[in-house]
Amino acid sequence: MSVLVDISHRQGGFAIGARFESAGRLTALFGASGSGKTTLIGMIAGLIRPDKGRIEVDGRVLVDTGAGIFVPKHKRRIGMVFQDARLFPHLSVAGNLRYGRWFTPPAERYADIDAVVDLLGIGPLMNRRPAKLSGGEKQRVAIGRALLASPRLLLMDEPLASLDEARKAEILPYVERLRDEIKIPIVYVSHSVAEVARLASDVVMLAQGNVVASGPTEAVMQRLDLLPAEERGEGGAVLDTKVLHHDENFGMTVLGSAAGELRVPQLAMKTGTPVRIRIRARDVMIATEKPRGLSALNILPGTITAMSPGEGPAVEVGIDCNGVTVLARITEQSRQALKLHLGGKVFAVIKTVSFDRANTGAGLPAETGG
Amino acid sequence: MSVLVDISHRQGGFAIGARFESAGRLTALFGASGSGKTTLIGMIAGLIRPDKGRIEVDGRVLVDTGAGIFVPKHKRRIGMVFQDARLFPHLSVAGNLRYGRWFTPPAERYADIDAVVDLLGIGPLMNRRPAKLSGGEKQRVAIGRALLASPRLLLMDEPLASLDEARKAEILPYVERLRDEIKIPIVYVSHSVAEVARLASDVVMLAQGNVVASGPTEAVMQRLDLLPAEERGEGGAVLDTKVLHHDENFGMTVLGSAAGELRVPQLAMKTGTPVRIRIRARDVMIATEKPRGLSALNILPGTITAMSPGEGPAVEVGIDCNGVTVLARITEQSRQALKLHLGGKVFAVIKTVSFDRANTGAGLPAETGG
Amino acid sequence: MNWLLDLTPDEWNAVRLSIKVATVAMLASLPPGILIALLLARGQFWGKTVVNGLVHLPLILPPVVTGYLLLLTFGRRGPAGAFLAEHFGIVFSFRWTGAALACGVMGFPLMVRAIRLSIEAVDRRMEAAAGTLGANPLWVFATITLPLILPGLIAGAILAFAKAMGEFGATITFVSNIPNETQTLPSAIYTFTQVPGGDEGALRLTLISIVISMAALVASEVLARRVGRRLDIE
Amino acid sequence: MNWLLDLTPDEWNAVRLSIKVATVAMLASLPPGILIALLLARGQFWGKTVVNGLVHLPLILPPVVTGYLLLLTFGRRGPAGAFLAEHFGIVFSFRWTGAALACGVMGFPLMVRAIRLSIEAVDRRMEAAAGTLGANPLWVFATITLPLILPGLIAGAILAFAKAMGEFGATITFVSNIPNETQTLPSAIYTFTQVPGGDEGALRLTLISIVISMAALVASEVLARRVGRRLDIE
Amino acid sequence: AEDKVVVFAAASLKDALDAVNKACEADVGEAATVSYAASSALAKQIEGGAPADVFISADLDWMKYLSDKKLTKPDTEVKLLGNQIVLVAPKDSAVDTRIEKGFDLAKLIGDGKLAMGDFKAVPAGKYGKAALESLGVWSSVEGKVAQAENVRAALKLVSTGEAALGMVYATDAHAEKGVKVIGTFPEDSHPPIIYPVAQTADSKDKDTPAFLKCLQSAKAAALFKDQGFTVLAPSN
Ligand SMILES: Nc1ncnc2c1ncn2[C@@H]1O[C@H](COP(=O)(O)OP(=O)(O)OP(=O)(O)O)[C@@H](O)[C@H]1O
Ligand SMILES: Nc1ncnc2c1ncn2[C@@H]1O[C@H](COP(=O)(O)OP(=O)(O)OP(=O)(O)O)[C@@H](O)[C@H]1O
Ligand SMILES: [Mg+2]
Ligand SMILES: [Mg+2]
Repeated sequence: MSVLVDISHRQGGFAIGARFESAGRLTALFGASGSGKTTLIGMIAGLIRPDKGRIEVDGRVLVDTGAGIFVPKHKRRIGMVFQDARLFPHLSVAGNLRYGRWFTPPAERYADIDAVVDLLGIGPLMNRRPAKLSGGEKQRVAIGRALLASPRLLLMDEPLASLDEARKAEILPYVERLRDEIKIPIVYVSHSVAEVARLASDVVMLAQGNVVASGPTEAVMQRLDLLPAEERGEGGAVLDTKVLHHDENFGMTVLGSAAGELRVPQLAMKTGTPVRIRIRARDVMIATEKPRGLSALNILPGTITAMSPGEGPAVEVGIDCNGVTVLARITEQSRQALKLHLGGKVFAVIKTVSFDRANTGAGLPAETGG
Repeated sequence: MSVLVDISHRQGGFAIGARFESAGRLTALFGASGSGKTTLIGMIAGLIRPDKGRIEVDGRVLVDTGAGIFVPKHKRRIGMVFQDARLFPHLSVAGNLRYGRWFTPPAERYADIDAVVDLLGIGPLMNRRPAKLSGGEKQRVAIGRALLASPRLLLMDEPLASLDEARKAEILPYVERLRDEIKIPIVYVSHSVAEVARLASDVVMLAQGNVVASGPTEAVMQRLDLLPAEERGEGGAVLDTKVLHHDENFGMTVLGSAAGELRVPQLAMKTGTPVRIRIRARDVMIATEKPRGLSALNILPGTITAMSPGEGPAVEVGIDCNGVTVLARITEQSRQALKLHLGGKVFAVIKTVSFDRANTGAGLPAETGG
Repeated sequence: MNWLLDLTPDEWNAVRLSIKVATVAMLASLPPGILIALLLARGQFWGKTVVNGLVHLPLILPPVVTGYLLLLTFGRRGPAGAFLAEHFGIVFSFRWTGAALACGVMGFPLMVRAIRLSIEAVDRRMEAAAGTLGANPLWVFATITLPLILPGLIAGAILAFAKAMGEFGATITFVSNIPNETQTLPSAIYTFTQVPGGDEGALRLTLISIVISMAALVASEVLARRVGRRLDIE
Repeated sequence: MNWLLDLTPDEWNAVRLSIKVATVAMLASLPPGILIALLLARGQFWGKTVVNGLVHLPLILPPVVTGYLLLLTFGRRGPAGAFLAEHFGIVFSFRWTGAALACGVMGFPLMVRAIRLSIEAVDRRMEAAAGTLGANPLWVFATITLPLILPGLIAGAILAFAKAMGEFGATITFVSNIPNETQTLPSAIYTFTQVPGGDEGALRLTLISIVISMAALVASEVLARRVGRRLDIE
Repeated sequence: AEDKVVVFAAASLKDALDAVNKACEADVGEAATVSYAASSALAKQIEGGAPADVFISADLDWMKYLSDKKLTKPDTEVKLLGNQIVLVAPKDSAVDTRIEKGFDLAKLIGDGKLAMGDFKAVPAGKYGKAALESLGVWSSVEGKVAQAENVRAALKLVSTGEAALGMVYATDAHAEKGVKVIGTFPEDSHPPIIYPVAQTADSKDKDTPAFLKCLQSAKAAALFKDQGFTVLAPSN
């Protein structure tokens, strides 16, 4: 699966010139408000005809202005969850959900209506009209509608923005299942680092219509300088780990990674399952001696390989823990107090409870992810 | 300033029966998707006529079904930022912004158009039609439009949901300034604990149409059990502090609170300014002996006053630090390993970098806030 | 009531015929009406102005002129009339079908306008959304556009029906006034108005015509409201 | 061209008069048209069906009957006519104002329908939003509803204008066919069709009528498109 | 129109009356204003207070309608013109016959239609029906009659070939190139065809008598005859 976009386009005073290629399972489009995310996926969906350029999905040329190719939207089989839900006002929720099924060859229908309805918690709404739904309910139905058309590529335009955390946490695993079990490739627009880090195999970062960075999530997320100042603490290392065993007593799961063992709140996954975790830079403390009498359970020994001033009083410290880089964000005062220097031996200290659900996702099997 | 709501209402299969009173500067309406938040503020704005009940704002009776009182929406001077921006399609951005001014007596116009435009970063959009805006741009214009009508009470329905963190961080201080400088009372719908904790003087928590808790933010935020499981780590203590001095060397500010001194990233506030900070439970570690060689700078001594099992492996530990309760969220394994017990003397350990902008807001002056 | 319904057989036939003619005129002009309305609302083609003008012609021309033009075109010796009669066996001249044609033509601009207005009000983003779900333009039209313009369709249809109930000038000029075949209510009313003392008869038939049209009107309103409620505008 | 424009003074007067009558009819029926359309689209009142029926009446009735009813009501000896003449000095009978009245009445259902359809398509949540910004219902109507229904208003107005340009039956029945006063183009055309050899004259006037109406139609389309572009549907 | 004589005249008189009006301009002082419409409409308008000075009807019934209501000045009423009913066929038709009692009109019509004015409402239709009745052929052709709104419309039906035959005024048939006249119905087969004229009761214009006088003058008679009318009023 691959998406290739190489277009340039003007709309009004806004010029977009984006080139990226992603072979990822879930490619996140990340960027500030007005940076052109919606415009870009509109082009992939066939809603906007770029002035110039080429779009390919899985080797199929959808747009090639040079050759005069423009596959109409209904022939692309690309599902779209719009930023504004755009439900059909004359159809009930059930009618909206079923709409796309008519146009899917039965053999290619992979989405099951009951499962989707269950998951999205929209069972009680089935006979309602869209006008009688709350904002979040609308968005959930819109996700269901796009899914049930069983598209070959799913575009999601900030699908979770209007949902509360509880609902987000419920839906995120399903997005992961789409990605990993149904193996439907997804292009996911978001401005949440947490979502991106958790879900994406690849990230494309947009600023004012231009691609400023793109590549595997691990790589892009480590470049804290690219993140907006407010989000830097959210960035950090993304580790691919495996479930080693469960500690039923304390309700924890022990993950194995190159950096060492990590104890996280229990995951409902079998031993050996790959798990991806994000370690927020701001959740990592540095200790020069192995801490004692401290509630933090994860203590990884390592060597300082990088130090760079961050925003304000912060310093970003890269710690190589047996080949894996963990990022820590501490104050300049602490750096001086602890006399940290490149090559120094230290311990990265991480609380178990920092691995909440937002940071722990189903891992991407080894052969993919960039 | 006070808002009193005591209504019961049915729409379709959904029944709402809410009673709360808030004398707060900024009252947050907090609840899951579909819990009735939009419906409730619709009633305050005069968009929905409750079946039964009474609504008062600042002593003025807006609705009293018993007495047959229903003040029409245009006479309420209650501004509203809708969940879906609802810009007027036939007016330019400038036209939308100026719309409310026509109806405001000049003497009561407190909002300045240039300032608002600057703040929201919508200067370059002034001549655009709403159809040509991105999702986030629309929402910003909607906020500006409501503000510029200079309302006596501002209702905001998830105004920041479709904005990126950078933009959120830019707009939040303005909401604070509205609250503190212009002293316009605000009812703020949100499902983000961070936003609520930062902004709200009072919180009303809704679940399935019913008020499950309401009161000053400090009190409600400590009740982690009321938060959705995914958000519990986000909850925690809300401390009202004062700027003691600035540490220009390290770019930090030292805050004084009853619990002791706290070092946080530098704030652009004068000495003596009240500051409100949230200490997320998940950001607090517990140490039984004073840690050494650790990068965390804030170490508060205290006594364990409460312990309750949280979600999964987590235990929530309340630590009384000189009369102020700080909440920590640790694992059961740590609790056992550290042999924590009620009455035990411990240290609460908090990193300076956990106080990012989302946690640090302008404090509410002492005489208000519940 | 007795006085009202005490009609001669010819008058009863006129009532029946009028309903038939108006119904057929309305139904038969719906498909071309929708098509032309679509073309005018969405199309970008050379000659759109001409099509638009042609559609409005029956409104602009005195009905007698329209009737005469119909006679020249669809009459026995008219080009279209001869062609249709020869190849499809469709004959308009002096037949109720001709009355329906005349009524349909006269109501056409009203119908097209109503439908066109509704089409122009449709949120095209809904159609785009349907497209991404795999619906080709025809399906999009059938499942999204058509349901959304239903209120306009109903309004257009009722206008055409009402117009057909009152149409007289073009009809009588085209297919004349043959009892049981082309004598619609308006023709019968006209006859009454042309004789001294015919007022009472004219009044009676007029009342009947009003009752029928009002019934249709009320039905259309109920229908439109039901459709509207389904659409839940707020 | 020369042949087309080689008109007698009376015919020129008919052209001028028709334009005047159609314009006045259109403009004068706009305010009540908007009002009634609002009432029908939004109102919930007893007797709505009756109002709706009354509005449609001119469509349902043969024009001759409408004209006759106008004569009975607004004629010199009619109750409304006598009242208006006495108290306001407004005289319809056998004046061009009467022709305008007849044309306005005949076009009224068309105009109301178009406007009503547009009103029903307005997103009422926009109006609610304007309300929260302090606009009272009247202002909301003027600043939100009215601009949003502009395309419908234009459509309604042009329908009324076109209808007025073609209206004949009610006009000639109500105000007769007096050259320079009430002889509009359709009446003049009618007169031509009533005499042997009048066809050429009728054709000439018909063409002129078409040209005028088409010009109005094109103007309305351009206007509507400009308004529509301002609204940016998509 | 204030100072002018206002004439309400049956529409079929237009050509002739326009010519007469012009010819009389000098006698009357100025040309009259003539409003042409159906006799029924004109009569009702006069009843409704129309500012007409003179009414010229296409039949006696509508004149009587007004005089019964005392809306005309009885002493001014004159039978002005006469006309004839003829049988016409499309120009290329091969039909030929003599119009006489019991002639086989039904056969001549064949599958086609006989176009005539509405026989209840239009004067020409009434006269035509009376003629066919007195010739004893009405019942055999009644089902084949296509009634038109007026004589001109009936004539159109014939000239376009829609109707096989038609019954119209001689004055109309006379100038229509698309039809040929097959025969004239005998004068005695129908009530006399009369166009009466009268001054209205409300008439105030001082020139009206002059206009009426001129209508009945010899030069008017000549113009009427040009159009195929018979002149009934004695020329004075
Ligand atoms: N139809 C249009 N005509 C002109 N400019 C437009 C149009 N639509 C969007 N824009 C502009 O293009 C830019 C990119 O818009 P886009 O909707 O792609 O942003 P986005 O990244 O999705 O932002 P958000 O996160 O706020 O939804 C914005 O500056 C917007 O103002
Ligand atoms: N017009 C209506 N008729 C019937 N039920 C409705 C209507 N509008 C909303 N509801 C229902 O009422 C409940 C509350 O809706 P409301 O919009 O107030 O939720 P909310 O708390 O704002 O949710 P969200 O965060 O998703 O916007 C929902 O269950 C919704 O389905
Ligand atoms: Mg967007
Ligand atoms: Mg809501």
